[in-house]
Amino acid sequence: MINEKMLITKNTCIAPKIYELTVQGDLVDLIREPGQFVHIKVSDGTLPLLRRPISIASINRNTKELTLIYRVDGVGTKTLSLRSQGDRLEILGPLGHGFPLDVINQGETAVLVGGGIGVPPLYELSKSLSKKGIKVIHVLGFRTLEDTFYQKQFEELGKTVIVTDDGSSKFKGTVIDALQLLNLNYQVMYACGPTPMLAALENGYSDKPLYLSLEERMGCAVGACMACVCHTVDEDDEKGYRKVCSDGPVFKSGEVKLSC
Amino acid sequence: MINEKMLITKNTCIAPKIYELTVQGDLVDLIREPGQFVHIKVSDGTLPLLRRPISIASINRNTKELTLIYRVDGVGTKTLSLRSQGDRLEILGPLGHGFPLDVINQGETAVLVGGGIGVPPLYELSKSLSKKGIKVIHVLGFRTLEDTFYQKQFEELGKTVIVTDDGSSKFKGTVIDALQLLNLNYQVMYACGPTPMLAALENGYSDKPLYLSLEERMGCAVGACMACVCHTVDEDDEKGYRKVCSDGPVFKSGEVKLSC
Amino acid sequence: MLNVKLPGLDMKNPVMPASGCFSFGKEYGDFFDLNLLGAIAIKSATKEARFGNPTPRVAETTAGMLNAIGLQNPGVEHILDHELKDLEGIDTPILANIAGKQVDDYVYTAEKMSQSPRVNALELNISCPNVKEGGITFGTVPEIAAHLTEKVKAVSDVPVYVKLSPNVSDIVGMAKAVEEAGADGLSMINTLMGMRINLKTQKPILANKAGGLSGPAIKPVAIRMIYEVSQNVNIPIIGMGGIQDADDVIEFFLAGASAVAVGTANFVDPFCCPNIIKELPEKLKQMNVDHIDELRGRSWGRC
Amino acid sequence: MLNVKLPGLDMKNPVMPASGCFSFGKEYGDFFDLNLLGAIAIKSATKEARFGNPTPRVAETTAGMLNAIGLQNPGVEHILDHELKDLEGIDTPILANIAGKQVDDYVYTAEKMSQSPRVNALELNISCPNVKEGGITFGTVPEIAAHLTEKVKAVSDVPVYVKLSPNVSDIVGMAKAVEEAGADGLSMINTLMGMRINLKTQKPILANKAGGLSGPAIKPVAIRMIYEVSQNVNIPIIGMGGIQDADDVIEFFLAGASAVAVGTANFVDPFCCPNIIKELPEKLKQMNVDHIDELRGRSWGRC
Ligand SMILES: Cc1cc2nc3c(=O)[nH]c(=O)nc-3n(C[C@H](O)[C@H](O)[C@H](O)COP(=O)(O)OP(=O)(O)OC[C@H]3O[C@@H](n4cnc5c(N)ncnc54)[C@H](O)[C@@H]3O)c2cc1C
Ligand SMILES: Cc1cc2nc3c(=O)[nH]c(=O)nc-3n(C[C@H](O)[C@H](O)[C@H](O)COP(=O)(O)OP(=O)(O)OC[C@H]3O[C@@H](n4cnc5c(N)ncnc54)[C@H](O)[C@@H]3O)c2cc1C
Ligand SMILES: Cc1cc2nc3c(=O)[nH]c(=O)nc-3n(C[C@H](O)[C@H](O)[C@H](O)COP(=O)(O)O)c2cc1C
Ligand SMILES: Cc1cc2nc3c(=O)[nH]c(=O)nc-3n(C[C@H](O)[C@H](O)[C@H](O)COP(=O)(O)O)c2cc1C
Ligand code: FES
Ligand code: FES
Repeated sequence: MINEKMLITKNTCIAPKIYELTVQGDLVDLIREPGQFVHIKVSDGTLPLLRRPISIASINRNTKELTLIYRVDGVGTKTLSLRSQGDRLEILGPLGHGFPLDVINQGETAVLVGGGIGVPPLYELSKSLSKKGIKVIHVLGFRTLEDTFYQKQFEELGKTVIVTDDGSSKFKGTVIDALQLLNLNYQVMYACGPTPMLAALENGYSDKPLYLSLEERMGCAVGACMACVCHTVDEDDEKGYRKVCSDGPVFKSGEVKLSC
Repeated sequence: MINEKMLITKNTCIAPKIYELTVQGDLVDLIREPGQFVHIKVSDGTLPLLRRPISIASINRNTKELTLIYRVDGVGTKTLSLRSQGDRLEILGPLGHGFPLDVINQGETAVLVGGGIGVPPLYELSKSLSKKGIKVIHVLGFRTLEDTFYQKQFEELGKTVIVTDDGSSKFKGTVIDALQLLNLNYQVMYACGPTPMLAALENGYSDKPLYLSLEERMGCAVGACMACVCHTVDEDDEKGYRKVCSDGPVFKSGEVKLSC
Repeated sequence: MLNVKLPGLDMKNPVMPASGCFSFGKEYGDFFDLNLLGAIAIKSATKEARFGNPTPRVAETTAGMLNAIGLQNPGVEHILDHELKDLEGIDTPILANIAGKQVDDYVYTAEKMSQSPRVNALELNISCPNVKEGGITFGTVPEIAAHLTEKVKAVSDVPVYVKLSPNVSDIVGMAKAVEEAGADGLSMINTLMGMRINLKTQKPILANKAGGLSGPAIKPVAIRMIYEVSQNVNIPIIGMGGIQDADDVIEFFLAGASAVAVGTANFVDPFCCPNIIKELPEKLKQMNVDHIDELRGRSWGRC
Repeated sequence: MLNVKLPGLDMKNPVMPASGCFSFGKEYGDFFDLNLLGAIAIKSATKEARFGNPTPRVAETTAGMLNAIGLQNPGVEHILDHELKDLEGIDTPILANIAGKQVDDYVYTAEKMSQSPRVNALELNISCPNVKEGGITFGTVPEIAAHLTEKVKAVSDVPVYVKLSPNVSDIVGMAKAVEEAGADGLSMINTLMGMRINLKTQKPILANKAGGLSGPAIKPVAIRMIYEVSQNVNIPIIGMGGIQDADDVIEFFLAGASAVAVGTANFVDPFCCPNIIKELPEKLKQMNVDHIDELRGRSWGRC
C-alpha cells in the first residue's frame, strides 16, 4: 500500500460517460488480487477535497500499468475525465481484499456477474481465473447496448452474455433474469454491481460459493475512519461489523448484511 | 464594463515573480483611461473563490489586446501564473476611473512615480501622455535591480530613474529620496505604489496637482459591496467616503484619506 | 414554473440577490435588467448614516469569504429619497433589510421604510456579526429577538422577515420565538463568525479582526438549519448561504426553502442571478417537476 | 524548535492526528512511523461497544466533508485490552478521547481509561453532534459541561482536555465554564452541524441526515474561536479544524493554540501529519522564529 504520483498513459472515453484510464508506476507491483481498488486524488488542487475509490480493472505487470474504468458522475469523476496523458495522478493503493482465486480449481467453471460500473473489476478476475485454467462465463448487465464496454475483451476469455434493460442486446431484462434462463452449471460465482443486484444474487444463488464486491461511501479508504462499515450477518461475530475498504470490498455471501 | 472570456495570447515571467499577461477580446474597446483595472477569475474551478483586481498596464486597440503585469503572491496570482497561452480567462472590466489626461497640456511635463507592482499602470499612462505631446519623467522604485521590469519600455518614452532599496541600480533609497535629489520641474505628478509611498508623496508634493492610484481589498469591484471604501478628507463631503473600485482607484491627492 | 408568492413578495422566480451583496441594485443594473430578478434584498439600512468598519473589510478563505463591512449605509432617509427612487422604474419587489443598535433604532427605521410604496417587505437583520453594540445579542437570545420582532411588527405596514444568525446552539428555538412574535417569514442564514490571520503581518487580515463567513463553505450549515427550521415553523423561509448555481437552489428548496437569496456568488460572477434563473426551468424539467414549489421540503420524508 | 509541553502531553512537536480520523493508529502506522507524531488522539471511546449510525456516514461538501459515524468503537475495555496494547511499542503520548450518553458513562470510561499506563491525558468529547441522546446538550450548555468536567476530573488520574463544540452562541462562556470546573486544557473545534441533500434521491445524503462538517471550509470558524478563547482562559488549547499544511499550523498558533490536531486532511493525504512536521522548521526559520511557542497568540495585539 503506497501513495504514488502515477503517470497517466491513457484516459479516453470508451462508451457514453465511461472512461478507461491507464496509469503507470510501482504501485502495480503490490497488487495481489483482482478486485482490489485504489483511492485517487483526482486534482492537484484542494477541490474536490476527498479522494475517489475506483476498482482496478486490469493490470499489466510488464509495463507496470493498471487500468481503471470509471463512469463520469459527479465533480470528482468529471475532474478525473479531464486529466490528460502525461499528467501525474496521486493514487493510494492497492487497497482492500479482492476476489479469492483459491476457492476454485482448474477445470471448474466460474460465473462472473456484473452490473454497469461493477463490471470493470471482473475483467482482471476473469483474466486471472482463465490463466489458472478455470472456465469463465460472464453475465454482464447494462442499461442499453450503447452503454456496454469491454464486450470483446470478455468474449476473448469466455462465454459472455450481455443483458440490457431495454433489450437492445440479445437479452432484455436483468442479469438475474438472464441467470435464470441460462441455468448455468458452475462451481463459484463472483459478482460486482448495484446493491439490489447483489441482494438478488444472494437470495437465489447462495447454495454455491458466491463472492460479492460491495460499494460504500468512503473517507480514508484504509480502515481508519469507520465511514464504510456494514453489519455482519452473524450476530455473535466478535466485532459485529466489517469495513468495506479494508476488510472488503469483496465478501463471501452471508458474511455481511447488504444495506439497501 | 463587460464580463468576457478573453483569450490568453501571452503569460510569461519577466522578472522574479513578475509575470506579463496579454489577453485578447472586445473588452479592450471599452477602456477609456490609463489606470483602469480588471477583475479576473483566475481559475475555471471554484477555487480561489474571489476574483483578483489587476491594473491594465498597456493596451493595443489594433490587436484588441491588453497587457497586465502582476506579481505572484498568494494562491490567486500563483494560479494565474500557471494559465497558458490559448486558454480563456474570465475577465470583468474595464473597471474604475483612471488617471486624468486633461489636467495637463501639450508641452508640459508629467512625473510618473511608481513603486514595485504599482509601476504597471504607469506604462499605459506614459504612452498616452507622450502621445498627447507631454514630456514624461519616470521615477520607479524596486527592491533590487533584478526586480525591475519594463525599464527599456519606459526609457523609450522619457527619462527614467530606477531607484532600488539596495542600491543595485544607480539610485539607492526610495523614490521619495530620488525625487528630492532630482528636484524636478513639472506640472502634474501621477503615482501608484504602496500606501506609505503615496502618503509620503502627498506630504511633500501636494503643492502641484498629484494623482494617486490606491489599492484596497475588494469583493465585487463594481461598487456594490462596500469592501473597498476610504474616508474623504473633506469632513463635510456629502457621502463622506469613496469606493476605490468604482470612484477610484485613482484619486486626486487630498480627496481621500490614505489608510496606513 | 418559477413564480412564487411569499408574504409581500410576489415573485416571478424565487431568486433574489442577498442583502449587502447588491447594494441598492444600481451597479448590477449595469450588467442586466433588474426586472429579471424575483426580488431584490437591499443593503441593511440604519437610522443614521454609517461609515462602517475600517478596511480591510474582506478576506478570502477556502471556498468562502469573510466580511466586516459594518453596515455601511447612508441612513434610512437618504435611502428612501435616493436609492429607492432610483429603483422606481423597476417592478421587482423590494425586500428592505434594516438593522440597528437598539430596539428603538429598528422601530424607527422599520416604520419609515415600510411606508415607502417601493418597499414590499422588511427583513430584520438581527444577526449582523459586525456591529459591536447590540447586533449580536439580538440574534442569539430568543426572547430579545422575539421582543424586537413584536415591536417592529407593530409599526410595519408590510410583512416582516427575520434574518437569523447561524451562530447559535438552537436555531429552531430562535425561529419559533420570532414566528410566535409575529414574523411573516424567515431569512436564513446570515454569515458565520470567522477569522483569518495574515502570516506575514501576524495579525488578523480584517481590521475588525473577526468577520462574517459566507460562500460555498457554509452551504451545508445553511441546508441543515433550513431543513430543521422549515419542519418546525409555518412561515416561509428565504434560504441563502453559498448558493452558486441552479443545483444549489434546488437543494435549498428540497431542504425546505420557499425562495432563495444569492450573496457572495455575485462577486464571483456578476451574471450569477440571471444565469441561475435561466437554468432553473431545464433543471426542473429533468426532475419531472412542473413547478419549483413542488420541490419544497421533499427531503423531509423518512429515508 | 518544535517540542511543546502541555498538561500530560510531552510532545516532540505540536502535531497530532485528531480523534476519529486516525482510529487507534494501526492503519496509518502502515504508512509511517507513529513515533514521528507529537501525540495521537484516539477515536472516542464509550462505556459499551457501539456500532454507530447506518451508512452512508460521510458526504463531501465544497472544501469540507460531513460525517455521522456515530461514535463507533469497541468500548473502553476492549480498547484498553487490545487497541492500546498495540500502541505499546510507540513512545508518542496518547490523548484518549471519551464520550458518553450520560454523566455516569463518561465517569466510568474516564476512570478506566485514565488508569491505563498508555494514556497520557483524556479528551472529553462533549460535542459530538452525531449521538442523539445527550451528546449535543453537554456541549451547548455551560453548566452541564462544567458539571461533567468536574465529575470526570474527580476520577481521572491524568489531565483532562475538554473538546468544545462550535455550535454555540458563546464559545468563550463555554470555555470559561469548563476551565473553572478544572479542565487542564481545551480542544477546539469539533465539527459544525451540517447537511447535504442528494438531488437525485431528493433525500439527505447521510443516513443520519445531519452530520459534522470538517475540513478547510471550517478553518475560519476555528481560528476565530481559538483567537477569542485563548485570550480569555489560562489553559492551553489544542487547535483543529481544516488544517492541511504547515502554514495552517502557524495560523493556529498565531491565533492562540498551543498544539494542533489534523483530522480530515489525513484522508486527503495519509502522509499529511509527517509532512507538516517536516515542513515546520523551514517555515519557522523563514519567520525568524527559534521555537514555535513564540508564535502563540502573536495575533492578539492591536493592529
Ligand atoms: C470499492 C469501490 C470501488 C469502486 N469502483 C468503481 C469503478 O471501478 N468504476 C466506477 O465508475 N466507480 C467505482 N466506484 C464508485 C465511485 O467511487 C463513485 O462513482 C465516485 O466516487 C463518484 O464520485 P463523483 O465525484 O463522480 O461523485 P460525487 O457525487 O461528486 O461524489 C461525492 C462523494 O460521494 C462519494 N460517492 C458518490 N457516489 C459513490 C459511490 N457510488 N460509491 C462510493 N462513493 C461514492 C464520492 O467518493 C465522494 O466522496 C467504486 C466505489 C467503491 C467504494
Ligand atoms: C485596483 C487594483 C489594482 C491592482 N493592480 C495590480 C497589478 O497591476 N499588479 C499586481 O501584481 N497587483 C495588483 N494589485 C494587487 C493584486 O490585486 C493582489 O496582489 C492580488 O489580489 C493578490 O492575490 P493573491 O491571490 O496573490 O494573494 P492572496 O493573499 O491569496 O489573496 C487573498 C485575497 O486578498 C486580496 N488581496 C491580497 N493582496 C491584495 C492587495 N495588495 N490588494 C488588493 N487585494 C489583495 C486578493 O484579491 C484576494 O481576495 C492591484 C490591486 C488593486 C486593488
Ligand atoms: C460583503 C457582504 C455584505 C453583507 N451585508 C449584509 C447586510 O448588510 N445585511 C444583511 O442582512 N446581510 C448581509 N450579508 C449577508 C448576506 O446577505 C448573506 O446572508 C450571506 O452572505 C450568506 O449568503 P452567501 O453565502 O450567498 O453570501 C452580507 C454578506 C456579504 C458577503
Ligand atoms: C470521520 C470523522 C470522525 C470523527 N470522529 C470523532 C470522534 O470520534 N471524537 C471526536 O471528538 N471528534 C471526532 N471528529 C472530529 C475531529 O476530531 C475534528 O475535531 C474535526 O474533524 C475538525 O478537524 P478537521 O477539520 O481537521 O477534520 C471526527 C471527524 C471526522 C471527519
Ligand atoms: S473508508 Fe475509512 S474506514 Fe473505510
Ligand atoms: S469592491 Fe465592492 S464596493 Fe468596491
